[in-house]
Amino acid sequence: MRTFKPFRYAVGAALGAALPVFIATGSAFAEDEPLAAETVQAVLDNIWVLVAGILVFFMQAGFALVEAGLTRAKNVVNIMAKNMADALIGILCFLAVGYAFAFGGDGWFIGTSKFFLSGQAPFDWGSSGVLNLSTSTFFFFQVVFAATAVTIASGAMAERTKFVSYLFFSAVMTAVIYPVVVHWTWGGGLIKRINIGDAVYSDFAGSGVVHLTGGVAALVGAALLGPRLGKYDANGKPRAIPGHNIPFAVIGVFILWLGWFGFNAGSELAADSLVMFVAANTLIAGAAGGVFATATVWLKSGKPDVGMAGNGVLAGLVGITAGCGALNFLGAFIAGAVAGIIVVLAVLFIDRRGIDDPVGAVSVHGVCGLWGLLAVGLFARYDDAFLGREKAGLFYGGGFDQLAVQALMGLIIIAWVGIMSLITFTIIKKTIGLRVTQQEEMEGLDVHEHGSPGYSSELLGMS
Amino acid sequence: MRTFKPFRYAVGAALGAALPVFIATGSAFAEDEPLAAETVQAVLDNIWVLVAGILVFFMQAGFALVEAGLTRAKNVVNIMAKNMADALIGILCFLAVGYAFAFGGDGWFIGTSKFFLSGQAPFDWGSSGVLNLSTSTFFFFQVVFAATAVTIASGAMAERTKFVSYLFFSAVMTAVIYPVVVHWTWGGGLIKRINIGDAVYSDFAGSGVVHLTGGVAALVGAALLGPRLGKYDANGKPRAIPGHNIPFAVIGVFILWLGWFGFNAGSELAADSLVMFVAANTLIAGAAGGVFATATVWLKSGKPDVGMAGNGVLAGLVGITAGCGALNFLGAFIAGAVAGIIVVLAVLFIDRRGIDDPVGAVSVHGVCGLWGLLAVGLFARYDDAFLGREKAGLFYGGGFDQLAVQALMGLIIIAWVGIMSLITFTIIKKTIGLRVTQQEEMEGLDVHEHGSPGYSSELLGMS
Amino acid sequence: MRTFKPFRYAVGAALGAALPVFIATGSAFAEDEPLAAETVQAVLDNIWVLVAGILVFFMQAGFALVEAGLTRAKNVVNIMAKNMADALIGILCFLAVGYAFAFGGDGWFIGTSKFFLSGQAPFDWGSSGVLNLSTSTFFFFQVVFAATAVTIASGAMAERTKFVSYLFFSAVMTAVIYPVVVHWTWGGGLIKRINIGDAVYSDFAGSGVVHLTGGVAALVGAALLGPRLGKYDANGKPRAIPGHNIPFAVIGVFILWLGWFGFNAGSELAADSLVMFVAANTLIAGAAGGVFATATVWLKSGKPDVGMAGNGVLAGLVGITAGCGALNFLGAFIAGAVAGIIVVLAVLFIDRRGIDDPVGAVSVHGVCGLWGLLAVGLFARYDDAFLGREKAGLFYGGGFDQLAVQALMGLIIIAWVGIMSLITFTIIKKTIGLRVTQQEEMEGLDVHEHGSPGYSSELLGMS
Amino acid sequence: MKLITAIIKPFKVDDVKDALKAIGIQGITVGEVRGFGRQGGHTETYRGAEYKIEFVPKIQVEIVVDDGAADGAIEAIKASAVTGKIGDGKIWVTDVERIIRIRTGEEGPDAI
Amino acid sequence: MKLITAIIKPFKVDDVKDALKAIGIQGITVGEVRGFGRQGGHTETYRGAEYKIEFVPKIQVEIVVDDGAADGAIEAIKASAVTGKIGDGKIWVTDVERIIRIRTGEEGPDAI
Amino acid sequence: MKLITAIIKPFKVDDVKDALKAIGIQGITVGEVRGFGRQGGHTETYRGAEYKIEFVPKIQVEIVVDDGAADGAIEAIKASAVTGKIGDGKIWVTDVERIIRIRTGEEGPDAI
Ligand SMILES: Nc1ncnc2c1ncn2[C@@H]1O[C@H](COP(=O)(O)OP(=O)(O)O)[C@@H](O)[C@H]1O
Ligand SMILES: Nc1ncnc2c1ncn2[C@@H]1O[C@H](COP(=O)(O)OP(=O)(O)O)[C@@H](O)[C@H]1O
Ligand SMILES: Nc1ncnc2c1ncn2[C@@H]1O[C@H](COP(=O)(O)OP(=O)(O)O)[C@@H](O)[C@H]1O
Repeated sequence: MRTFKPFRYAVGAALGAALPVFIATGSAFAEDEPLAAETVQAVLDNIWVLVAGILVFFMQAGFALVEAGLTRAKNVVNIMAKNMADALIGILCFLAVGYAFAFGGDGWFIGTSKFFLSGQAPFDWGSSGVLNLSTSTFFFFQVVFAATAVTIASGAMAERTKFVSYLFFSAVMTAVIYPVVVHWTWGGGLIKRINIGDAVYSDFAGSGVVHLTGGVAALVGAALLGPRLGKYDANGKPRAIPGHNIPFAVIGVFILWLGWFGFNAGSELAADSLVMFVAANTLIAGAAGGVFATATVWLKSGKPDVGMAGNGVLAGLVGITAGCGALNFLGAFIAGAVAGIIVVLAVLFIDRRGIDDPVGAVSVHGVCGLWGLLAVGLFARYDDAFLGREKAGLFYGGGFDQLAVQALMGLIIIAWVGIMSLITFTIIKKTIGLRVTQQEEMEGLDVHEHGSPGYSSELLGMS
Repeated sequence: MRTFKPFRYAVGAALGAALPVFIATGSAFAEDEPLAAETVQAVLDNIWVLVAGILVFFMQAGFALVEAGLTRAKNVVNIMAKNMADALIGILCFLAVGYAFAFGGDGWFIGTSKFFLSGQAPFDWGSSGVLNLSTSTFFFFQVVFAATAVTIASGAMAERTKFVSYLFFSAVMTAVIYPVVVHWTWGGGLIKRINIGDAVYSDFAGSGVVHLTGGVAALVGAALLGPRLGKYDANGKPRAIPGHNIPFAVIGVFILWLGWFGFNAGSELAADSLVMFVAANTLIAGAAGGVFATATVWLKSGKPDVGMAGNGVLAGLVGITAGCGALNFLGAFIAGAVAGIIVVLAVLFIDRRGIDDPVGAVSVHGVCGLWGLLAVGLFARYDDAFLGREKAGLFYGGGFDQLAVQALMGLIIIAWVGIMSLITFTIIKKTIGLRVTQQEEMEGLDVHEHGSPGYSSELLGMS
Repeated sequence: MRTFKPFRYAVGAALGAALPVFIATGSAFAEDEPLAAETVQAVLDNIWVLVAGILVFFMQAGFALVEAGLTRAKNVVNIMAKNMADALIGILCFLAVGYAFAFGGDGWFIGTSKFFLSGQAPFDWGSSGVLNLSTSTFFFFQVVFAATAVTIASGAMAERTKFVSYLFFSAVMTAVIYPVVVHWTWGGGLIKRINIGDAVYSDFAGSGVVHLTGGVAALVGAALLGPRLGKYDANGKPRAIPGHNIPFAVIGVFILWLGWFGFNAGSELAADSLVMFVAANTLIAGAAGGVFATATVWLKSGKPDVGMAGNGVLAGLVGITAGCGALNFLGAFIAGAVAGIIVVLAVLFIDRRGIDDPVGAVSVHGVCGLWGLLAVGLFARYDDAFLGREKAGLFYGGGFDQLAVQALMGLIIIAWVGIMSLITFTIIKKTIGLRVTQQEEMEGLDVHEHGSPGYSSELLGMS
Repeated sequence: MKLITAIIKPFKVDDVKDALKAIGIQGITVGEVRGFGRQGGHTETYRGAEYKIEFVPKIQVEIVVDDGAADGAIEAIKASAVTGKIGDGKIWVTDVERIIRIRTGEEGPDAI
Repeated sequence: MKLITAIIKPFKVDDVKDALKAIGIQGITVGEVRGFGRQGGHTETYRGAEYKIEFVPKIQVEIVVDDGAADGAIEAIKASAVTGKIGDGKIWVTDVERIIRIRTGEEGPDAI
Repeated sequence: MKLITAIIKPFKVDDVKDALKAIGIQGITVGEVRGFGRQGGHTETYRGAEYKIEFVPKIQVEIVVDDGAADGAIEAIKASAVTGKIGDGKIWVTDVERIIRIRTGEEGPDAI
């Protein structure tokens, strides 16, 4: 339906002619023709996916707050700058080539058309080739996902990575590494060639595509960087480096949860009855993750650490992301609860292994991302995640096929992202360098990399 | 409408067969059949209520920020932990039994079926039994309301309550106390048996159900706990204990206001023309509350306290919550303005009576919740709040009936919640104890209850 | 579609009669009549614009955070109070008279009816006279725009303006100055009388109406106030006064960007295929603005200042606001990129000229607002912004007409807002005074104007 | 004249101030410090890991008094700052050669 | 050598630093403190209730100088920190027995 | 007894504490200060404009020790706080006439 702003009528009159409407949209219809319900449904599909995409976009603020809260004050500008910059770069890189690599055709490995969205009608319903979504809608939704995937690594690499090096990595991640994984799953690549028995790989909203991908890159980055100064004592025992602003971290978790409703429920890519079900699953799994992580850390350390509770919520959300359409409420609860337990153990394990991940990104996104994939194989009940059959999960009598294909694809993602990240970070390390100097790290990245501190006190700050 | 992800087509082809679509949804239709506009409307109803529910969910962050901002730095982790934990627990308890108690049948007192949502088709439009809403949609919307109701008390009980005791209370609140009140009003319980003349009790979005309920529990909790150390001097004169982060409090108010649009306008439980009207009323009443609270505190103390202005906004919002569909713009303005004045007086009054409510929760939610119920009796103009007649308000010639039934139900809620909270808190007090030790309170709950402070300074924090 | 809450049925039964539904809405239909797809579309139009308006509302929190972050801790309560108060006042003033001046008829200068929304059916679809929007919907969307326009000035005038004087200005701005500009463009006033050749002035979402207007008022205010104490040294060289909380500023930028999707895409005032295109353009332009501003400040000062990067994002968003429907993706990229460069140069230029604008509001909203208007003249490709023709932009062969009419209207807005602001601020200055005393400014506005500091440390704060 | 420096527990600062005011002391300067001593620190946990805090928050109180007033001031601080629990802190006294009131330029006891 | 301690108004810190630099002082240590004195505190309001702030923010300046330089330094501080309004603060002087530069181990006047 | 005051680089505080503990010092008070000295400040940029920070963060360490323990303490601080780079800081010593433990009222060396 073409719409006019109020003055439009008047302008038409003033110019003495009804101005023709030039733009042709999929839903355009002549005034006399009755509007088809299908058209309204198409509008609604696109509106919903847009709103969901807007929620996903807002996750950037959530990541920034969680990462800032769990790190030190002297690096808060750097964390903020990285979270903003990777979104900016991610948007532009994905627009330029990432979208094309992901959705430009159905070769098994990589897409090869639609660079810069060229030749894509931006308005028409269905012009993206995906259901009723217009190119604009689908691009919007996909690009905010890309921005999410890249930002995961920033937390694990916090407080010691050179800013410019991180920018370079962000570009590679959103231009190549991530889009290829997308292509394999949602772009119709690898997924079509890999099936075990009846079982087709299923990752509804991206436990694997987004979170495992982000988590593996985070792991490689953190490992190559080495731990922050002072993180391990002389005997290699990890020491706590408390975050400087816990309220930031908790508000960040709430914002991420908010965004996750868009992330998961929007991934239906249409407005239908699965959307609300997915949202309810997302709510339940997040709550279960939080409760079980709190209980786990409470039992292990005697205190209900709220940062860990927040990690638990995020773990639960990551754990349900693949199966948010396939698992029933009970399955969502279990997937979330298990993720909540796993994440605490993983954080403590990784810490002890000499990998310094200040915010637990590897555990939350990497470990629980993999868990999310497997959870589909275990608990898949419905066929809302494009599984091809009901009750595909092991516990619903579906046998091991689904579990196996989930694990297989998980391994492939780990291999691809691991190798590509390793190459990227190694090139960076050999050329511009990956890590700031010892002095910069001790005095804080904010002043050295960005010019001034995040918290200026007027009193003695100026001259 | 069933939808497919892009690769789906390919998968179907790869597997050599169009995969059947297993899930039956209320809106499912064969491809050849034309789509009915009624179906699209059902989708739209559910999408809107979901979006509204997502906004309500986000109110958790708002509560956390308001409460954190108006209390001291040494307890900020505890406030955050309570706000997160009560949401987590609330979601699970409401899922398990709360929803059943609220909506499981229409006995006058309590629902008795639908525990764990068992036997409820999650997808189909209208499967919740409420208009077009699917079980998933309606559950989502109701459970985020429950999380809101429970979180109100945490502010009034801030800075001195044992964490584990608060968790216990949260569970009882969301499992029993709150669901019963819901059942009486929105679940079709008591409300059907209580009418005065023509007048049926009306609480569109929950001035009574949510806010009065939360406020009464907050009052009982704060009274049983006693004031914070140092809150009253030797002569019992209240002393100010300034909040540690006013920007947090103000941003929290904005987030709550944002969520309130979902809270009130989503309570229509459908997408129709009342929704926007309710949103406009919500905007107007909040603004009026803020302006009149600012003016009141300015006149009384000589300074425009911004925390109180924020309380005023919230008071205005609480004040319009019951009548957001029944009052016209003028009524909304008056309801909000009066709430803004009331809240300031109530805060000062309660403070002087020896009840220590650090954030004004009792005044905002309890006192103005009751006012919101009465405002319907005074100013109801439209029959959008299921009143059964237009112009039911006293000032529109509707006589005293509506006012009386509103007051009656308000008193019943106060009695129920008051008694139940008293029992719950007393049991807690006699068993695990309600309050932290004096040393813990002085040194801060963060370190003692949660292990570490909310704001760590690197310099001298580690060893 | 009239909807009932669950108990409603029961109530009806209890009272022994189906209660008649009193309210007549545009979409009301008898139960037997089939629902028209046009009606559902109307509901959808209104729901979308409401959701967009809710997002715009949330920009208040974004402005508050950006402004608080870039100023000093001693004035943080004041900044918060101004951001809250101008919204409160703006809502009420626009309700009372602003809406009427903007949309009450089509005289060339100012509207003259609809004061207090009197006589406007609040519910019916299309009752606002604008497409399918009900009065409630359209009012909601317009009033949150007004609140945005007024809040722009608070940043430029930060840290030295008397609170009561700012309130007075806010009232004049939302009651008169801004509504007149709206009337000229979206209200069908001046715009109908001004056209150059075929070219009709186009400002889709308000680069001119909102941002240029806010920016010019900000400039006049900042100039009349004079710089903050200590901003310039004895030789008139500007000195840096670092903001006290950079994370606040960055989160504020993310919130503003979030809101901007509502701001721009909601300005279609309908749910159609342009909406998603506009959102995609908004995303691209913001990203381009951020990247190019970062690069510019990096080149000029050697450091990637994150506050400036944030300004760049906002500049990009302002730059695409007028042309978000008319420019294609490439155009959006260019408009944003150029705005990102402009804003850095403008901030440095204005700083050197003795105008003290602590947050860069004049540069972001004023300078880039004008750029946004001109960008339409240069790059207009589509006729989605009610241009009356495709390819109106200079670079698409449209000649200079469009550019000229854009510039002309920009100048008119500058003149009107400049003169009106000058008059308003001068009256304030001569009567109640515009600026706080030197002591108040040095010790902070928080304690002096609002009673207590924004950040209280318990230790030595109380007695 | 003497400079009396006291390290006390933070929540005692009001009591000490009141006690000093009560005996006629008209000027006090306080600052936030952290102390390490017999009291030892305490263990905190963060994300499930323990760590030790050795420096605990204290308040440093400084007053310059006339020689004759020193003993009274010390007694007042002792009496008001004591809890009897480890970590109550120290008072130490150093000699002050000159003291000047900036506002007036007055020197010596008059400047206190 | 002498340790000169000055309690000054916060916004005077740059002036004092410049004045000390001007007379050749090469090292200054400053800290944030709060003071109670003749200036009294002020009343604040929070949520409509009044409360009294008795400790006002001050800056403590510490410089160690050679005996001969003490008077000049005191004069410089006095001149640059004065506003003539109550609360300008104090300067007090104590004797320093040793001073060492950590970097080099130098002692005495050379270490200043 | 002596009061030893040291101005050190912030990241050296743990080393100094450990060194002092190692030689049997049982009480330390530390505070955050800012220092101006030979080290000079540094230039920061904000929104594209440069500005100079002249005061750099330092930690002030104060310990009261028995006369005989002073030299050892000074040596310990010197050894643990030195980096050899400009800005390592100073140590100065003043005489303490009395010291009292608030908890017990003990005076003199016993109170340390
Ligand atoms: N020798 C000392 N020099 C400087 N400060 C000290 C010294 N001993 C103790 N303090 C300060 O006094 C505080 C209390 O001392 P502590 O030994 O813990 O308890 P107590 O004084 O009750 O024996 C310490 O935290 C420290 O700040
Ligand atoms: N006897 C004192 N001992 C320590 N500090 C003092 C003393 N008297 C004043 N001060 C400090 O000096 C500051 C200014 O003193 P005050 O009496 O208010 O003003 P003035 O110095 O102008 O008479 C106080 O806030 C306090 O920090
Ligand atoms: N004369 C002094 N009086 C007080 N503090 C001083 C003095 N000289 C230096 N300081 C403190 O010592 C710190 C280091 O001194 P600086 O001259 O920069 O280096 P170094 O001690 O290596 O020569 C300074 O930042 C300051 O805090």
